Order: sequence, then C-alpha cells, then structure tokens
Amino acid sequence: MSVDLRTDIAGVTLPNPLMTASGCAAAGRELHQFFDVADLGAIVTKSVMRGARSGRPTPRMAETPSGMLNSIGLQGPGIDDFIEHDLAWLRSVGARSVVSIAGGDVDEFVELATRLADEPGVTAVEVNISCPNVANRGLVFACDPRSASAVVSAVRAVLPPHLPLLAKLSPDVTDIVEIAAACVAAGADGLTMINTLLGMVIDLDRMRPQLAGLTGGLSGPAIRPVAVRCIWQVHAAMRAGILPHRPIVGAGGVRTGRDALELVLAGASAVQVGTVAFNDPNAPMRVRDELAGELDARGFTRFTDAVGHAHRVLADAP
Amino acid sequence: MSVDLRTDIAGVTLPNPLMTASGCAAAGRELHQFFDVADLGAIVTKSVMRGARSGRPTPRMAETPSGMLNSIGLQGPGIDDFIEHDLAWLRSVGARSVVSIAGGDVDEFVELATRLADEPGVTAVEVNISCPNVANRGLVFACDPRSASAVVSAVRAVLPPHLPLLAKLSPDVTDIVEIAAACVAAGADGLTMINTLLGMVIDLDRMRPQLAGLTGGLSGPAIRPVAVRCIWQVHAAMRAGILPHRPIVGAGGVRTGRDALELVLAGASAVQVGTVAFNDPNAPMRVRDELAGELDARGFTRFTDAVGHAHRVLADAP
Amino acid sequence: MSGAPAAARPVQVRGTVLANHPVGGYRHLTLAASGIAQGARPGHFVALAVGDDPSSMLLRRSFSIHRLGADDTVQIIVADAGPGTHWLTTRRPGDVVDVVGPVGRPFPLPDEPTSCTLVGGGYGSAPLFWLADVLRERGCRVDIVLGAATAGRLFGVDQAQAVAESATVTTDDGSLGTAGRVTDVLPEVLTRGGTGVVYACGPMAMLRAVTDVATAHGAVAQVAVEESMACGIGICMTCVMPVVGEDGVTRMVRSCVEGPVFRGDRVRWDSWQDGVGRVPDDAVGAPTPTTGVGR
Amino acid sequence: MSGAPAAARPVQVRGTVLANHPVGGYRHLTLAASGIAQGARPGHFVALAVGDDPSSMLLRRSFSIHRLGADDTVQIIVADAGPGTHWLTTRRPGDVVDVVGPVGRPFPLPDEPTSCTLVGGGYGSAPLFWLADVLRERGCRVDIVLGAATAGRLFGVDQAQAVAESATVTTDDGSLGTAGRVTDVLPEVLTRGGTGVVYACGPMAMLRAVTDVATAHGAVAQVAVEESMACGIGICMTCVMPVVGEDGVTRMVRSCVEGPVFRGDRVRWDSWQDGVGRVPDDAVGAPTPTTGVGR
Ligand SMILES: Cc1cc2nc3c(=O)[nH]c(=O)nc-3n(C[C@H](O)[C@H](O)[C@H](O)COP(=O)(O)OP(=O)(O)OC[C@H]3O[C@@H](n4cnc5c(N)ncnc54)[C@H](O)[C@@H]3O)c2cc1C
Ligand SMILES: Cc1cc2nc3c(=O)[nH]c(=O)nc-3n(C[C@H](O)[C@H](O)[C@H](O)COP(=O)(O)OP(=O)(O)OC[C@H]3O[C@@H](n4cnc5c(N)ncnc54)[C@H](O)[C@@H]3O)c2cc1C
Ligand SMILES: Cc1cc2nc3c(=O)[nH]c(=O)nc-3n(C[C@H](O)[C@H](O)[C@H](O)COP(=O)(O)O)c2cc1C
Ligand SMILES: Cc1cc2nc3c(=O)[nH]c(=O)nc-3n(C[C@H](O)[C@H](O)[C@H](O)COP(=O)(O)O)c2cc1C
Ligand code: FES
Ligand code: FES
Repeated sequence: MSVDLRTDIAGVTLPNPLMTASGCAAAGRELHQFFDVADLGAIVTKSVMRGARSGRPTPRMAETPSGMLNSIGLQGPGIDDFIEHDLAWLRSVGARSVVSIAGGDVDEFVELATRLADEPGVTAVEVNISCPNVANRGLVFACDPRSASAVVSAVRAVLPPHLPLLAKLSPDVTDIVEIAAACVAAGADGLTMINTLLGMVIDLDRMRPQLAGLTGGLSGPAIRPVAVRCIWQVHAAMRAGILPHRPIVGAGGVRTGRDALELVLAGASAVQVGTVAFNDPNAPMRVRDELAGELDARGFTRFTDAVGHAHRVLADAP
Repeated sequence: MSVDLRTDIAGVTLPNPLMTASGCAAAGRELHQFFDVADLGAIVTKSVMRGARSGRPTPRMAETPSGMLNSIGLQGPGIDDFIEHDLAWLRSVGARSVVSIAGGDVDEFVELATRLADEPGVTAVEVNISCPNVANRGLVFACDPRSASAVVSAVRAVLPPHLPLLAKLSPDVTDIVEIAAACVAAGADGLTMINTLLGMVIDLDRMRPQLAGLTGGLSGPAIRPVAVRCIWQVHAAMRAGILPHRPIVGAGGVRTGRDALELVLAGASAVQVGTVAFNDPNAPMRVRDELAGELDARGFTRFTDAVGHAHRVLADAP
Repeated sequence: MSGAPAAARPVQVRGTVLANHPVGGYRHLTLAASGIAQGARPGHFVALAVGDDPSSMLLRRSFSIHRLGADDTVQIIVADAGPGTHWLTTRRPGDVVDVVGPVGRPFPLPDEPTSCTLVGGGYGSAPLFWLADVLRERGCRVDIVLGAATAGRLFGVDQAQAVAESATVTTDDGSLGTAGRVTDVLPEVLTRGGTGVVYACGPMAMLRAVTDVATAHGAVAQVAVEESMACGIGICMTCVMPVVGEDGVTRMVRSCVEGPVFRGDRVRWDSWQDGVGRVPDDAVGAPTPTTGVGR
Repeated sequence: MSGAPAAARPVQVRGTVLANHPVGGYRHLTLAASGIAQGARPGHFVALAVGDDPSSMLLRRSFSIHRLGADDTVQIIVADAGPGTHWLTTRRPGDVVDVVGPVGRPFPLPDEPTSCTLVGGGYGSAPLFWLADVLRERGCRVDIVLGAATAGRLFGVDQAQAVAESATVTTDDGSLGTAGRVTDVLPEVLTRGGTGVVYACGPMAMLRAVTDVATAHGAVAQVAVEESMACGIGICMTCVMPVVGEDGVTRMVRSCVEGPVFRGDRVRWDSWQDGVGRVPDDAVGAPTPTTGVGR
C-alpha cells in the first residue's frame, strides 16, 4: 500500500490531508503525548482573539446522541501569549500550524492577521467567522454574506500573498453557496466547513438550558450528513462555475477513515478531526492511516484523485 | 400518578400531547397493530398531495449516527384516495387526525385545503412547507418568509375558522424566528418544528451519494439539540412579544419521555415522535407514558404547566 | 396458489438470546421471543433492533425466519455484514434483543401437490428448509439448489440433502459443487423435477435470473426480495419497488409488508441499475416533466 | 508539600475487564491495561470510552484510580449514574474498554511525616485508601471520614477501618454511623488527630465545606474536584473552574490536567450557584461590558 497522501491547499503542499479541528486540539501539546503532531497534515489551533479571554462559565458542554454541544466562549491566552508560547512550541516540534483567528469586529480580525503576517511557522490562517459580530446585534459574521466578505477581504489585505486564508463557514444558513461565493469573491483561498450547528439541551434536573451560555455548538458524527451536504453543494457550485474553484477543508463528525473518505469524495481536499479526538486522542493519526487504506482498497494511488470523485461518478452515470 | 395530560392546540383539546410525525406513521393503520392509535393525542398523516405520486427511486434511506436520511419524495395516493381510505379509516377507529398537506405551488395547497375543509374527522391541518416551490427554482417554501407566508395565508383563507392550521417549519434557515413570525402573521394557528435537516451520505462502495435523490432529510435523536434550540428561540421570541403566542408542536429526535420533556420545557405544547417509531413501533405510546412519569416526578400535575417552563426557571434565576 | 397470502400481524417483544453458534460463515441465533411463532409461516421475517441502549443505530435489521423451535423460539441465520449484524453476531446467551415479527407475506403454498424447486443464494437459503418441510407435508416434490460465491458462504447444504429429493450446489469459485451460478444448473433441475413452482431467496440479481429461467420453463417463480428497510413494518416507505399488480398496473409497493415474497414475473427487474432504482414511467404517480419530486 | 506535582503523561490502551464485582451500591471493576500503572499516583484518574462500537456516547467518563493491582491492572469504583456508567457496570470479564490514563495531577504528599485526615463522600472515597497506604509508608498518621446519603452509598468502610488510625462514618439518614454530614464530625477528628493536611474527594458542596473546616483548623485542604469533562486530557476546555494561582491571580483552569486535585483554599467556591458556574470578575480575561463572548 503506497498511496500518495499529499494534498495542496492553495499553493501549500501538506504531506497528508489530516488536520485537527480548531478548538478540539488546543495547540497540539496534549495530543503530542499520543502521537507526533508533526506527522499530521497540520494542527489547527483553537481560535485566538486579541486579548486573554476567560470564556464562558460552566457547564460548557452536554453530551448528545452521537455528538455534543459546547459553549466554550473562545477561552484563550490572547494573540501575544499564543505566538510566544503555543506557536513557538508548534514550530519547535516541526508541526505545520493553521492558526485560527476570531474577532468581534473587522478591526480585531485585521489586528490578529497583522500580528501573524510575519510570524514564521504559520502554514495558513483560518478565519473563524462563526462568531458574533458585536457591531451587528451579535449576528454571526458567517450568517451574512456582507459581514463574511468584509472580514475576509480585510484579513486578506494584510496577510502576505503566499499565506493561504481559509474562511470557516457555518452551516446555520439558508444558502451556504451564497456565503461561500461571497468569501471566495472577497479573497478566501480556501473554505473550511463546517463549524458547529446551533443547538440546545435542557437539563432535566434543573429544568433550564444545560449550558451556562444557553445555546451551544453541535458537533460530532451526528452532524456528518450536514457537513457532507455542505461540501457537496459548494463543490458542485464550483464545478458548475457559480464560484471559482478553491480547496475545501472538510470538518464535521469524522470518526474513521471511511468518514473522511465521504467528505473527500464530496469535494474536500483536506479533512479535520474535531470532537472525535475527545473520544479517541489518537483519532487524527488513526484516521490518516485508515483513509490511506480505504483509498488503496479503491485503487486510488493519489489522494488528490479522490477529491470530489463522487461528482465525477455521478456525472458519468447513465 | 395522575398528571392531567390534556393540551390545547389552538382551541382544540387533545387528551394528551403525543402525536406521530408526518411520514413516520403512514396513516396509522400499521401502528394500530401495536397500540390503539385513538389513544394518542393525534395521528399526523404522511404529507399528501393532489395526485397519486410514486415518490423517488431507491435507495431512499441511509442510516447515520443516531439518525437517518430519507428521500421518499412524498409518495402517496393523492388527496381523493387519502380521504376515501385513510381518513375514513382513522375516523372509523376514533383517532384524531392531523392531516399534513404538501404542494408544489400555492394553488395545490389551496386545492388540498379546500378538499379537507368539510371532511369530518380532521382535527387540524399541518401545512408542510418544507417542499420545493416549483415556481421559485425549487426553493423550499419554508426557506423564504414570503413564500411561506403566501402558502399559509392562502390555506388559512379556505379552511373553516374552527380548524387549526399548523405551519411546519424547516430548520435549514438562517433565522427561524423570521419564518415563524411570517407564518403567524399569515394566519398560522400553530407551528410544528422541526422538519428534517438537509443532509447527504456518500455510498463508499459505489462512490456516489447513497440516496437516489442525492440529498435527503436528516432526522432522529442526532438532530434533537437543533429542534430544542429552534423551539426555544421561537418560544422566547413569543415571550418577548416579537411574535404573538401560538402553540408549538415539537418534533425532532424524541426517543423517550425525557426527550419529550426537553421539547416541552423549551416551549412545545405537543410532541411528535417520528424516526424513533421505526426503531420502536410502540414509541409514541411509550413516550406518552414516560412523559407522564417524568412530569409527575417533577411535581407537575398538569402537562400545560410544563410548557415553556425552562424559560420561567431562567427568568427567575438569580 | 390462490393469490398472495395476507400479511402477518406483527408483535413487538423483548427476545432473549438462547444460543449463538457458528454455521459456516454465518451465525445461527436462537431467540426466545413469545408471540412471534404463532402466525409465522415460511417466508416471514423478523425485524430486530440493534445496539446497546442508547444505540447509535436506529433502524431495524430484517432476517428471514429460519425455523421455529419449541417454546416460542425463533431461529435466524445472520451474516456479519456491517455494524448492526456485527452486534447481533456477538450477542451471548441471556442477552436481550428487541424483536418485531412475524412481518410480511409468506411464500404462497400450492393448493395441491406440485413439484417445487427451492433456490437459495448465500444466507438466502435460511427460510427454505422450513418451507421444504411444509411443502413435503403437502405432498410436494422438493428439489433444492444452493449457490454462493464460495463454500464458506453456503448455508444448509446438509439440511438440503436431508430434506430434498435432490440437492445441487454451485459456487462461483468452484470450491464446492459445480463452479458457476445457480442458474447454470437450474434448467436441468427444473426439467428433471418437472418443477411447477420455483421459490427463491437471495440477491436481487439472482432472483431476476431465476425468474427468467423459471418463466422460460413454464414455472411460476416466487421470490423473497431484500430491499433496504428502515422500519420493516410498513410506515417509512423506504423499501419500495416497482411491482405489477393483479390489474396489470405498476405501483411502487412496500417490500416489507406487501412482500418480501413477490411473483417473480411481477417485479419490474429492469428498474435497477448500479444499485440505484428507477421509477418506471408507467408506474402510478410516476414523475412527469411538470410534477417535481418533494423531499 | 512543595507545590503541585507535575501532571501525568497519559497513554491510551485497550483495556480488558478482568473482574466486575458489586461493592455496596457500586461496582468494583478491575481492568488489565498495560502502561497505565507506571507513573500512576493516588489522585490520578483514568478516562474511559463507553458504549459498543459505534457508540452514540462520544465523551470519555472519568474515574479515580482506586488501586493498582499486580500485572498492570487498574481498579476503579463505578456508580451507575447514567447511560455511560451503566454500560461500564454491565461489562463482563473479557470485554474490552478503551482506557486513557493516568491523567491529572495527583495528591501532593507531605515532605515529612504529617498527620492527615482523608474525607470521602460517596464513591469519592475510592482513591483514598491507596493514598492512605502511601501516606502511612511515609510515616504519616491517617484518620478517615466517610460520608454518604445512606449506608448503601458508602464505599470502603472496611478498608478505612483496616488502614486508618480512626474511621468515622456519617450518613445523612443515619442508616450507618453518625446521622449528618462529614463536616459535622470533621472538627473533632481534626482536633483529635492534630491534622495538618486534609485530603478530600466527593461532591463539590462537600469539598467546599471541608475546605472551610480545614482552614478554620489551620490545616491545608487538598481536594479532588469533579467537573463535567468531555475529553479528560486537556484539549476541550469544558472542565474549567476558577482557581487562584501561586501569583494570586484567578484563572479559568482545566480541572482535568491542572487538577483534579487543587488546594481547597485556591478554589473560588463562590462561583457556583444552582449548578451553573460564574466567571469571577477578576479572573484573567473575564468578560467586560465591551467584550462579548463568542460561541
Ligand atoms: C426481508 C429481509 C430478510 C433478510 N434476511 C436475512 C437473513 O436471513 N440473514 C442475513 O444475514 N441477512 C438478512 N437480510 C439482510 C440483513 O437485513 C442486512 O444484512 C442487515 O440489515 C445489514 O445490517 P448491518 O448493520 O450489518 O449493515 P449496514 O450496511 O450498516 O446497515 C445499514 C442500514 O442499511 C440497511 N440494510 C443494509 N443492508 C441491507 C439489506 N441487505 N437488506 C435490508 N436492509 C439492509 C440496514 O437495515 C440498516 O438500516 C435480510 C434483509 C431483508 C430485507
Ligand atoms: C476526576 C473525576 C473522577 C471521578 N471518579 C469517579 C469514580 O471514581 N467513580 C464514579 O463512579 N464516578 C467518578 N466520577 C464521575 C463519573 O465520571 C460520572 O459519574 C460519569 O461521567 C457519568 O457518566 P454517565 O454516562 O453515567 O452519566 P451522564 O450524566 O449521562 O454523562 C453525560 C456526560 O456528562 C459527563 N458527566 C456526568 N457526570 C459527571 C461527573 N460527575 N463528573 C464528570 N463528568 C460527568 C460525562 O462524562 C458525560 O460526558 C469522576 C469524575 C471525575 C471528573
Ligand atoms: C469543544 C469545541 C470547541 C471548538 N472551538 C472552535 C473554535 O475555537 N474555533 C472554530 O473555528 N471552531 C471550533 N469548534 C468547531 C470545530 O472546529 C469543528 O468545526 C466542529 O466541531 C465540527 O467538527 P467535528 O464534528 O469533527 O467536531 C469547536 C468544537 C468543539 C467541539
Ligand atoms: C421517512 C420520513 C418521512 C418523512 N416524511 C415527511 C412528510 O411527508 N411530511 C413532513 O412534513 N415531514 C416528514 N418527515 C419529517 C418528520 O415528520 C419529522 O419532522 C422529522 O423527521 C423530525 O422528527 P424525528 O427526528 O422524530 O423523525 C419525514 C421523516 C422521515 C424520517
Ligand atoms: S421498511 Fe418501512 S415501509 Fe417497508
Ligand atoms: S476535560 Fe477536556 S480539557 Fe479538561
């Protein structure tokens, strides 16, 4: 078995398409106890904001059927501390880092991107636009094509040309293709999808929402069919010329190599493992190896040949 | 244990809040082998259209983690045959029938409602607006406030005043409160939510979408947190006066009496059991009894006191 | 054979695993499940819930009833095909399995003694030996043909030999019996036995081919089909297939309750391609260019 | 006691159930899980995956290590509290359970012989007897107080009696020992033993009360907390709580890897109300009126 797992994300070649998902691997240190994080395609770090943030109060999570809700509230050390400690550590172990940034307004995004622009060891910047826009009644940027586009174009303007910008989309929209098209038009070099779905669990003992933050993000295998659908729709729109081709980084409920292959066949050029790493800390590496096996079993010698393959199979069907 | 389970749906009193979900109980005959369908609050029938429909080709389903995808394509006998056989049978066994109707355009909805207007034995009409609007590029009515409102007001106009109209909403929208408000403004007496989420599964043997119809509706416990969130948001908006109070009929992933209670505490005045009936044909009755037990254990003597109770607990919290 | 038998009236019970033995490449499960046995006939199936509570697998798995035992026990033959069947094949005595059954329309039996050939593909042979017993009680001659990809995927060769006038075995790889397909040997068996009715159970492609051979020999084919089923009891509409009714009209019928046994010449076999079905244009309610298809 | 011990470096292994016995209202599970035992200290815990593949329950369940046995075995005490623990309590010898451990920072041990009182609420006593052994090896006096709502929810009264200078039992309903709470008897035990360090494990409310009593008696409280944990290894940020650092600054720290053992007087106990936490206004990065909170 010798499948060429390399993939290309907007001009950057990764040794394999497996990544962690933002917020599900901290900054890689803990998972490094289980496997060498430099062996993954990339580590996507927890979305970082300008300053240190305590995040939301607890309870911050609820288990749901084949999934979970979380409401962490973007707890983190702030960009300076992140660069000094987390990014430096990732660089020191030779890992490729995709740095996820989040902001309450366009300025905060721009400031974060500016700080990262000249940092060595940043493989790409993932722009988490699934956070509330303080200026717009807290409406999530990713739910409005104009807000999404404003963030993406402002960040793109301050990042060096060689550094890919991935816009991370929310599935909680009526038309994901519209948002994807807006982001690409604004300069996104790739799209990560999907972020969590907005959900709620009621605690039946206290008879109130279980999360201190009331609603939270639904993730895990439960949402995989939604992720596959979103990736399919956007990739299909690219094939149809509705928006230009850009690599899609898939995320949502990947548990096994078979799950990863589903996202890939639907159109993903890379795959993130999020919630399932809580279940199995070795999952990102395990999925990488399982994916190689699944590709091999289907006669693929190169990972890239499988990207979007289901669209071709369907087009060729009688 | 003697909890008064009666509930009121827009002026109609049901002996208990448990219903089947449209498309998950056919017209009740098969489930009547397992329990007396007249003992449920109501049987919601599979969405019926004007003419007989073969539905989509197979495969029509895929199992997903804690859920399933379906793409039945509204197979059915057409309204005349439905009234003659299914509705008559439901009447003959003393069941309360909520008749779900679906149309490709406003005229079809109006014709269906007109046919039902004078039929005896119709407890309510559920308007399934989660179907494609033939006139509007196949965009689902429920995804656009104008289309949703056009259907609801046209149907309301031809139904007799005493017959409640439930508008069934899709969660696949950026802002469900906007759609809910549009439906209520157009005359909906109640809201059923949620319908399925749009999803996809790739068949890894054939390397193409598993469903013949490509995408399908995701249902089951996997989506329950989305259902609870939608019910919570709309009920909260009613409490905030953003739209007038209307009963909400909850649906989405109910498996146990505890699950039903979650929807009720979030704001549902009745609860539908859908996909889980495939797992356990006795589920609708079992959930009714379990719900009574859960209410009793929490000191509720009347079901209606529990409706939306989590909002009150939160409002009273320090 | 006077029309299709009425569908069974299923019950739902908590079954208990009594035994779980390997048989060739399969597992033979015996379940104590009261209320299923009465009313069960050859061709009926049971629909089992799978997975530990709270299971991530919601949909029921269907299995032909292999035989009924004493004291309300039901026997099934299970191939480990995926996560649900894997869970079943690893159950131990005492474990509880939720059972719905009997479901569907059984094999219709000839009104008078008739020569019958029973064809089973892989585990598809599971319901045939009980059927053979019942046919023989009615004075019918029974010949059996069993086929599989390889010897390990055959089920019941010994039972076939014990119960049938003749037992013929084929394997695709020639590891047991004749190398080839059941339809390679079927014409000879039909001729030899003067077969009037062919009963078959196995993969769709086999059922189609068996129907063709039977029809060419002037025999009636009664085939037990296997469509993906979510509920097994007629409420989900996922298991439909195009079948021609007594009135000559094609309808998309539920194979769980209107089948699983159909007359082979009534099934619109031309409607499958690469695992995807098609709704024949002449089926009742088939989409026309002006009616779309809803979700 | 020179600062908090370093966090363990966990490994992930397929454990095998060796034994599963009832003990009072709990189950005592013995798992063969190689690699966990080395490096494990009292106060460390293991995080187990639950449910049959493919499980609907994704999150790991955490259990204090009760004791280590010979040959890389790990013992835990499990209360059947919900679906995940129910699955665990019904495992049989030979069943496989995925184990991550050891996790967290263990109980810090006194540098020189000190009089210690160990307080366990319910199954919270599970890690205390091993701790008692280790303390006694170091020449410490050990007194134990066990409390629970009712006798059936006590764990290890016999072990306490065997290992400790004194063993005091309380139950809320008076079904065994003194009727009341552990804190009703604790002052006397602390006085009697001249206690310098109190180790406690149990419900949050108990830990808070124990901390208060210990502090009032001039003793240091070391408490093992129990926050809802999704991963158990420090990557999800669900298990945080406000704790004052050496520098006097309050931070929201992960109780799985920076705990589960904290100095009781460092925990901001005032931050919980009716089961919902609060971020203290003076915590690092606490929300201000102008910074919102993201999802
Ligand atoms: C009437 C009938 C009788 C059957 N009798 C037997 C039998 O005697 N012995 C035996 O081993 N198998 C039998 N099968 C097939 C058996 O139901 C499937 O192998 C089983 O459902 C697969 O489940 P899984 O979880 O292992 O696989 P998965 O592929 O993971 O199943 C996923 C989903 O697809 C459905 N599905 C998958 N394959 C089939 C299939 N072939 N038929 C129907 N649904 C399917 C499952 O019900 C489930 O909902 C029969 C099927 C039918 C319809
Ligand atoms: C460090 C630590 C040590 C523990 N030691 C023991 C022990 O020795 N013996 C024992 O019986 N129990 C112990 N617990 C509690 C045990 O982890 C929970 O009872 C268990 O997670 C409940 O799972 P469930 O599926 O049965 O319940 P559910 O309520 O269904 O669990 C749902 C989710 O909430 C989480 N959760 C629920 N209750 C708790 C809790 N009390 N603590 C942490 N997470 C929780 C679960 O991990 C799961 O993700 C410990 C917890 C922690 C954090
Ligand atoms: C606990 C938790 C924290 C998360 N934090 C972030 C985050 O900071 N930024 C972000 O873009 N996505 C965040 N996500 C979303 C994931 O990156 C991912 O998009 C989503 O969970 C779907 O993938 P999964 O099903 O594999 O988890 C978080 C998810 C979880 C479960
Ligand atoms: C097989 C299937 C068919 C369905 N058909 C319909 C339908 O005809 N009309 C409708 O309004 N909803 C239909 N639904 C959606 C359900 O009524 C329900 O809204 C949804 O499945 C969520 O509830 P559940 O998780 O309990 O299934 C269907 C769902 C399934 C699974
Ligand atoms: S399997 Fe549900 S209708 Fe046949
Ligand atoms: S449980 Fe995940 S960080 Fe502590």
